[in-house]
Amino acid sequence: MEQAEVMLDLLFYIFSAIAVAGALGVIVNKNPVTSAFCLIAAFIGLAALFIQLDAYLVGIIQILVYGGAVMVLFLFIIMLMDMASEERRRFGLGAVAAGLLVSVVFVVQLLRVLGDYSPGSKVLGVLPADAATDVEQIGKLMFTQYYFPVQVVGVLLLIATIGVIVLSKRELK
Amino acid sequence: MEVTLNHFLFVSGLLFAIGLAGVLVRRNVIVIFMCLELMLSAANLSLVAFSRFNLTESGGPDYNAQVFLFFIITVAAAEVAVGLAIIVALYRAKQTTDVTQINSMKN
Amino acid sequence: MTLLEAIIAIPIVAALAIAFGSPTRPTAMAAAAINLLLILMAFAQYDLSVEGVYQLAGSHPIITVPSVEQPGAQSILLGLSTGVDGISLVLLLLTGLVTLAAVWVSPAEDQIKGSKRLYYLSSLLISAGALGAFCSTDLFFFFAFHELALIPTFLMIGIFGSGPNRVRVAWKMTIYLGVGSMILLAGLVALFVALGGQSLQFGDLQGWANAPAAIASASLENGIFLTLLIGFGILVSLFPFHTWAPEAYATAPTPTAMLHAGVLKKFGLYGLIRIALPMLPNGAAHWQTLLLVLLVGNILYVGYVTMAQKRFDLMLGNSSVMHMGYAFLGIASLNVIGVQGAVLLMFAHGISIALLFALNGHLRKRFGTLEFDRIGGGLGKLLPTLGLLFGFAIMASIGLPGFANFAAEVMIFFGGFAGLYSQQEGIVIGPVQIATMCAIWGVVISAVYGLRAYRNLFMGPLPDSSKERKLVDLTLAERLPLILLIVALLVIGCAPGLLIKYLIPSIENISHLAG
Amino acid sequence: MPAYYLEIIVVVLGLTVLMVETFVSLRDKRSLGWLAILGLLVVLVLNFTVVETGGEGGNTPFWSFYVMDIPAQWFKGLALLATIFVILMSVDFSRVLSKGICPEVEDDGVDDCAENQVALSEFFALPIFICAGMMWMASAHHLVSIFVALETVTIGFYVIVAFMRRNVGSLEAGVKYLILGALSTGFLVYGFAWLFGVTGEMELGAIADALNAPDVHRTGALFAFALILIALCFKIGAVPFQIWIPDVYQGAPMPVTAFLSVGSKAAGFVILLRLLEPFMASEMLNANVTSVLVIIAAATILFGNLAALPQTNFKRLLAYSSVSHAGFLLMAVASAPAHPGVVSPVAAVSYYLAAYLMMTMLAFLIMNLIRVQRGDENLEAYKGLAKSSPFLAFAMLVAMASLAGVPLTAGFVGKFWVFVLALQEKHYYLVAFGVIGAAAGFYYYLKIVKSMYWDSPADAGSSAAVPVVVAWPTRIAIVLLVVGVFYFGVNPGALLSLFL
Amino acid sequence: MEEQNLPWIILLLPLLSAVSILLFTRRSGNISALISTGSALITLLLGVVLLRMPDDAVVAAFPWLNLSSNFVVEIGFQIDQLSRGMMFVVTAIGAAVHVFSLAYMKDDEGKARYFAGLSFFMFSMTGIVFANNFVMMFVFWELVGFSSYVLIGHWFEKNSAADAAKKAFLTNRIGDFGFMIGILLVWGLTKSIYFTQIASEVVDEQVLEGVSNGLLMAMVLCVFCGAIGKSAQVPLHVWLPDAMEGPTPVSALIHAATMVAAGVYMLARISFLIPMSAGAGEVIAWIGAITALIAALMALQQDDIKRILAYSTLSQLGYMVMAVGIHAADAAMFHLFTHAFFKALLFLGSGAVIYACHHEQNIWKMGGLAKKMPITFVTFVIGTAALMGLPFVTSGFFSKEAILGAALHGHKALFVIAAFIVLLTAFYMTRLIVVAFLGKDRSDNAAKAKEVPALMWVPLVLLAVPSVVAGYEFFYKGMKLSPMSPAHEGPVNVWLIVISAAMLVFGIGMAFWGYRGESTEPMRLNRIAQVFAHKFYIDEAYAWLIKVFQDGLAAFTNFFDRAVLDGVIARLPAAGAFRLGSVMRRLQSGNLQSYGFLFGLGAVLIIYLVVFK
Repeated sequence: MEQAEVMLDLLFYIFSAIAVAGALGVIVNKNPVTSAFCLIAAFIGLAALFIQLDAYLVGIIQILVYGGAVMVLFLFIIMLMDMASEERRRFGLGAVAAGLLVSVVFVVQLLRVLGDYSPGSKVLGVLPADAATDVEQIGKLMFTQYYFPVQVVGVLLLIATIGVIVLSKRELK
Repeated sequence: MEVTLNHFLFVSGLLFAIGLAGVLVRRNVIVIFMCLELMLSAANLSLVAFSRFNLTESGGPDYNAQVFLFFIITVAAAEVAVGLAIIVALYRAKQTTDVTQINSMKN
Repeated sequence: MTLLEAIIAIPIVAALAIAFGSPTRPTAMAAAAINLLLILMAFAQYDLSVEGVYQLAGSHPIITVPSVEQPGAQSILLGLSTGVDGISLVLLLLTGLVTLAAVWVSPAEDQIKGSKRLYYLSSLLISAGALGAFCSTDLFFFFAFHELALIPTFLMIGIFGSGPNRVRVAWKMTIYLGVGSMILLAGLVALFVALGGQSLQFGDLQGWANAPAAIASASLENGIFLTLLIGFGILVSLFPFHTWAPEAYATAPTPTAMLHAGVLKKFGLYGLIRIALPMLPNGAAHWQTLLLVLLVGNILYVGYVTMAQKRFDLMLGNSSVMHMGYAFLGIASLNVIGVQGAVLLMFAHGISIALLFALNGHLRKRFGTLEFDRIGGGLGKLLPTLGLLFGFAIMASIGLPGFANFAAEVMIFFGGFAGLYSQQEGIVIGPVQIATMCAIWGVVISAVYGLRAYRNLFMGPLPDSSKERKLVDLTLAERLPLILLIVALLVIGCAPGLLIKYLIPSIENISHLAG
Repeated sequence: MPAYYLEIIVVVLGLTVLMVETFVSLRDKRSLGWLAILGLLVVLVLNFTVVETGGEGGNTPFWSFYVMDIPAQWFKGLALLATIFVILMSVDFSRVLSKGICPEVEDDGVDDCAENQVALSEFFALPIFICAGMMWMASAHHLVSIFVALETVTIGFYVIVAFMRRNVGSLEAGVKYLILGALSTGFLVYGFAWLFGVTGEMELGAIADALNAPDVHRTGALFAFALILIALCFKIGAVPFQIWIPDVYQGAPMPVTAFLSVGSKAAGFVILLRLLEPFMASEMLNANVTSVLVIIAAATILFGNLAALPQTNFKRLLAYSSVSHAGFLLMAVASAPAHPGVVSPVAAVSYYLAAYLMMTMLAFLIMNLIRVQRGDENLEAYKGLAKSSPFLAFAMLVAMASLAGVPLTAGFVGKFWVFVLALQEKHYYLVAFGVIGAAAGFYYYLKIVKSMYWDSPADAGSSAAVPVVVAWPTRIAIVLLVVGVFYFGVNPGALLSLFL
Repeated sequence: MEEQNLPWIILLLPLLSAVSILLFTRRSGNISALISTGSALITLLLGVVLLRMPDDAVVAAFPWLNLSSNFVVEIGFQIDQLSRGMMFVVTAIGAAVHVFSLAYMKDDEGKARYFAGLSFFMFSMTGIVFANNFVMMFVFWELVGFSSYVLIGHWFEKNSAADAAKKAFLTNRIGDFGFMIGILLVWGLTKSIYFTQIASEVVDEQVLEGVSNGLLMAMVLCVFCGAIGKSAQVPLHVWLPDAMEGPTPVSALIHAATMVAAGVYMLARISFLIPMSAGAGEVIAWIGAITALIAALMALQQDDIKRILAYSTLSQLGYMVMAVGIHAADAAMFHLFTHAFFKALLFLGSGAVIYACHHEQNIWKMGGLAKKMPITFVTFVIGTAALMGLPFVTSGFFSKEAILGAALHGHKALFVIAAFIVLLTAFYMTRLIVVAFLGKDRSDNAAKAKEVPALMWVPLVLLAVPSVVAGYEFFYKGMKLSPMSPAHEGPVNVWLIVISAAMLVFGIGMAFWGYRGESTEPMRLNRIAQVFAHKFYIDEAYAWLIKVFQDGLAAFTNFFDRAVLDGVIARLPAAGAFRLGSVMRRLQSGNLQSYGFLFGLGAVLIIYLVVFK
């Protein structure tokens, strides 16, 4: 095995670990701000995995939209609120047990599915060099094939805009 | 160990499960919301992994999935916006973000 | 619009008219009277020489599908089809008579507490439901029309019922019948599916059922029959699903009790005869013993329950349950004589129980109670006309010859013994014969409680409490509807052939029945 | 006229409502509602008249996302109708709505003053946009278009459920719906990812082919199906994902509840039908898929009907009722197509949903009036209604009878075909559950009838004895619905023949 | 008048009378009485004419009930010696009773009802007599029961009358229970219900060949059950004494002469069936004998004049049934024929006495009536003599000898019992005459008694004649009645006469010696006499049985129905559904966290079900 490939595999484990650790950090930290930062870490780990999967544009968008815009929004809202009381709050024992139970069972089920999923044993190969870049491909698809969903999403965003205005405008009268 | 599709799928599923656990465990509605976003992203990882491994005839990844992913991210962002607006409104009305405090309707 | 459609439509139109402000009692009376006339016209137009088809038929196709038998043509899957044979004609007559009497005995407007419009409208709708069910030759509408009566009955008992338990009783009856009709629906749909799922028309269904091995497996056929038996059984208060009936009838306002116990309840029996017997002959044979056990429960068990009643209305309710056992016996004997007897009994019992409930209403109006102990007896001297008519009614219900009930019971008993001796199998005293003997003992039981009731109400010395009451005997207007019913019972009792000549061809047409 | 014009017109209509409000000074903003209703009626007529159906349209990529077949046309019609009734209700509801957004609004009893009508135009516009989303859902035939359309609707509902942002109930409902809705979206996306992964396709036709191919991976496909099913069960409110329904229905503004229970459910079912079709068609997956659907259907029927029994809040009762109807609909869905009969599951579900729309809207229209004029959603408020407002009481009686499945109403026909389908597939136990559920239904639907007809108002002098005022458009709507319930109950062919 | 219509007229005229009274003259007792009596007299006339009707006369039948297209139950007529003779008895006694009633019921409030009832009874009884098939017989069987109910309960304000009416009807219903089963068995086995058809099939074609004896016996005995009820045989005899609560003319007509004899008539009609089963006749004979014996014993200690006669009737009916059982149906019919006259006479005589004594029925409060009511006394004595069977001068002698003779030929044990009953009969009738008619009056009512009006004593006299002569051959041959078959004619057995005469004398002597001059019952305190007086405590036993078994069963089923069955079938599922609903509702805790948990749980569950199951 070439060293580059070993390196790539190693990177997979590193980024996966970052993502998983970040995700765990989100749920174990009492402070929402810390949680938010952990989430950013998880998103960055995810973005790295995307890039490893040769989805450069997606990875970058992931960092920009999630790690950037969305998380800023979250932090902004957290800051708006008084989070002092959050610190004192304890986890409910039942809730923890319930969460553990459900997610462990889910992971076990997933493992069994994956164990059975033969196509999943494909090894991550190298893409042919002559393939067009993903930006070009995605852009082309988006605006030649997917123009209908794009327009629908436009309406969706319109709804969201109106909704946010209606819900948060201080004085409507 | 060589990295296979299943590796990515497992990480994706694990993140999804962690997100799910977070939704169930946490009481702060904002953190819950974060966990939901995490779940979405985790699902995205599966999508990208499948895209990368379901090679098209030309040998490249199936970019349809990546296009889909753009829509998912867009929708998720919109959802975050609306969701946070609702949470803020709730906070204004009830001065709390604890989901166990919002249970005026039951049975 | 065919004659039958008019018969169904008239009460509905009259009910609508009442809802929109037409004078209540005159409208209802007119509708009932016109309907009775139309039903008699239907008898006149019915051609006895034509066999094996529904007559006076009309059809409005609603869903048509490409025909299975004739490629290219369309056949009716679902349609508002009407038609009658002898069996339905007889039941139409029953409905017409009881409806007229029920509207007639309805109290004058000022005596109804609550909405008068609702009162008369409900009666008419119940009647329309029964008429529709008896005329329909489409499984869907056959079922649907019967259910039309559910809500009016619920409202009538709940609003106008008597007694402190009316709420509970109305609920119980409605839920019970709701369960029953849902089970029935499942059974009917299963039958429709099992017979190919291509048509809901009786004619087509029967045609397919007549084909050899029409239903894929015996267990399926048995299952469908059992479902239908339970479904119809609940509606007819087959033991052990009978506990809704006595209280409901005791509580219901008089016209509702008359229509429900007299007419609507017959729907279940009609359904068994019209659908279950001819279309599922093997299922019928398979469950014959079970049905016999249950109907003996109706006759003996409920008979003894009836005997223990201390209130006249409850006694009537129970007795009506008990007598259903005889109709079931006629059906369970699986031969032409028994089934004819069952239909005749449906007619006779319908009229006689309606008559008894009408009298029950008169007693309730005069005493406010129906407990034997509190009335105390001795009314014969004080209310001679009521006593006389009451005597007729009681005698009819305990099967005195001359009343239609007797003729019907005799037919049923003969049906039960028709299979006693055959050249092939020799002599068999089988379950049917044993059940028949139990049923004959039931005649004794019904005489016991019938005569006890008459004894406790009308005979013996007059207690002081009654002397103080200003009791008025029946007025002429009150008598007429009762006399109408009594005359019907007597005419059919003395000349049952008047109806049987319509029944015989139709019932002999049900293949698989022993001759 | 190509079908996609319909949605465009609807979106433009929504924008028009917003624009008019912004640029025209209105004395009474409720006239915007009439404008919206008028516009939607036009679209409704167009939908069933000039729009071309069935054609593939062309080879443009558009037609891989969008189909216009009979079910699509049908569900577009349902969406439009539901929206029309919802806006009609919103007009009546405007006063309560304004109080819910801005409690400081002067309660001078004047409804028709623009100053007192807070955010009313948005409350008209959002359902119109959501309606467009539902119409897209009806036509969606591609994972992406399904997802986008579905989320358009879902996000729209997040907003309008929480619309009364000063009303705790509305907000609470909004949060619950948001969290659980987002959770289900997560499962949906995850499921779509797997479906794409297993089949390599995103267009439903291609997916069907892929699933039918011998080399499809069974476990993977089933896993994808399970994840998608979880999300869709949430949308339609099937057990065990019905949990949000009672709370959200109770908290949401009345017209929104109606919209949720009719529109959202119908849209959920159309997606469910579309996504199920490839799985059901695959012989390898069929058995598993069917068996789980049967279990879900049985549980849903049982839960919906039994949990409704002790309920005294009418709105909440209708929520449980909505769960139970989802169960009956699932009965039909679970009965695809091993033994094709005359009526297909799609036809049965379509008919059922149309009937459900009529009867539920009827109930909500009346409930809305009572809520606005008597301020009460409990059964108490209905006591003696038959005396004070016999017309409304009768209409409610019809609605309840139809919901309960009393024959000669549209609701019965729906149940009838559902039973036919289930028995065709020999789902005998499921039918048994259906029987139990339907019988229990008699109790709680008639409970309302009992309140209206048997009981007298708790205190005679109170508002309960005053007749409820019914504006003429609402009155017309009620009359039309009552007639419709009966007409389609007696003549089901009028609707069903579209599918035959 | 067409001869073929004659039976129809005899049948329908009384019905017409009853219906017209019901419909039109209900309020006028006198007109009703006249209508009814008129119809009775006309039917008597027609009944006599009928005696001339040939056996093969064809009378149009009315198809009453078409059981199927080839099986019709007719209202048809079987005109033969048996029915003609019976018809004569019925119409003759009916006419006498009608006339007697005109006086007896003169001032009764319910006179119209009474006469309607009488007419209806005449109609029903005629139906039984003419019946040519089992079902028709059953129809009229029930109708006589109904008219009996109406007439026993004529004074329904009296609790005792009301109860007696009910008891009579119900006891008969129990008998009819068996009768109906019997009819069904006959029909099931022979596929016919017509007497002549069955007779020919049974005898000529032997359709019952191969049918097990048990079944045949069941068939015969079930039919016999009808007779047990109607003819008040043990164990269903209890209603007849109580039926004396009815007006006395009714007792004479229905409960002495005609209706109660219908059982015997029916047995005679179907007597061809009895030999079909070995042992059935034996059972019938023994039941008859036991009835005759215990009824005679009970009669010994009764104080009510009508009850003594009632038990006497029971006893005589037992005689007749016994005769049928030993295959001497013609002897039974002969006795029925003679008994009808003298028992009607006795009852009407007792009616006259009761009328004269202002409705006093206790013989110990009478006494000395012989002088005050000579006509009544003489006719009563004639009746008594006939009942005892005074040799050679009374009709009862001949018929009783016929039965005794048959018993002597057939069954010695039965003969002993029958002979003993002669003694008992002589004893209790002598006791009656001695106490009621001789000696001194023992009450005011008796003291004020005087002879009854002519309307009452004329029927007595008229009945006294056949009581004497009906046994003579010239009479019944002349009337074309001829109940005796040649087999039993011929020389009279001397020993028979000696034994029965000895018994007779012994009985009369003992009673005369024991009761002459007594003013109270001398054996009142005797244990055995107590048992007789209390009718062997059978009524008490029945009352206990009914209370424990019937009413107890009823109460139990009622309780079970409400508490258990309703609970299991209705209340429990309803409560269960409600409870389950409440439990399910509790899942809706309102807590988002638990909702999330349920969602997750549901998700893994669905995944499990879809993927792993």
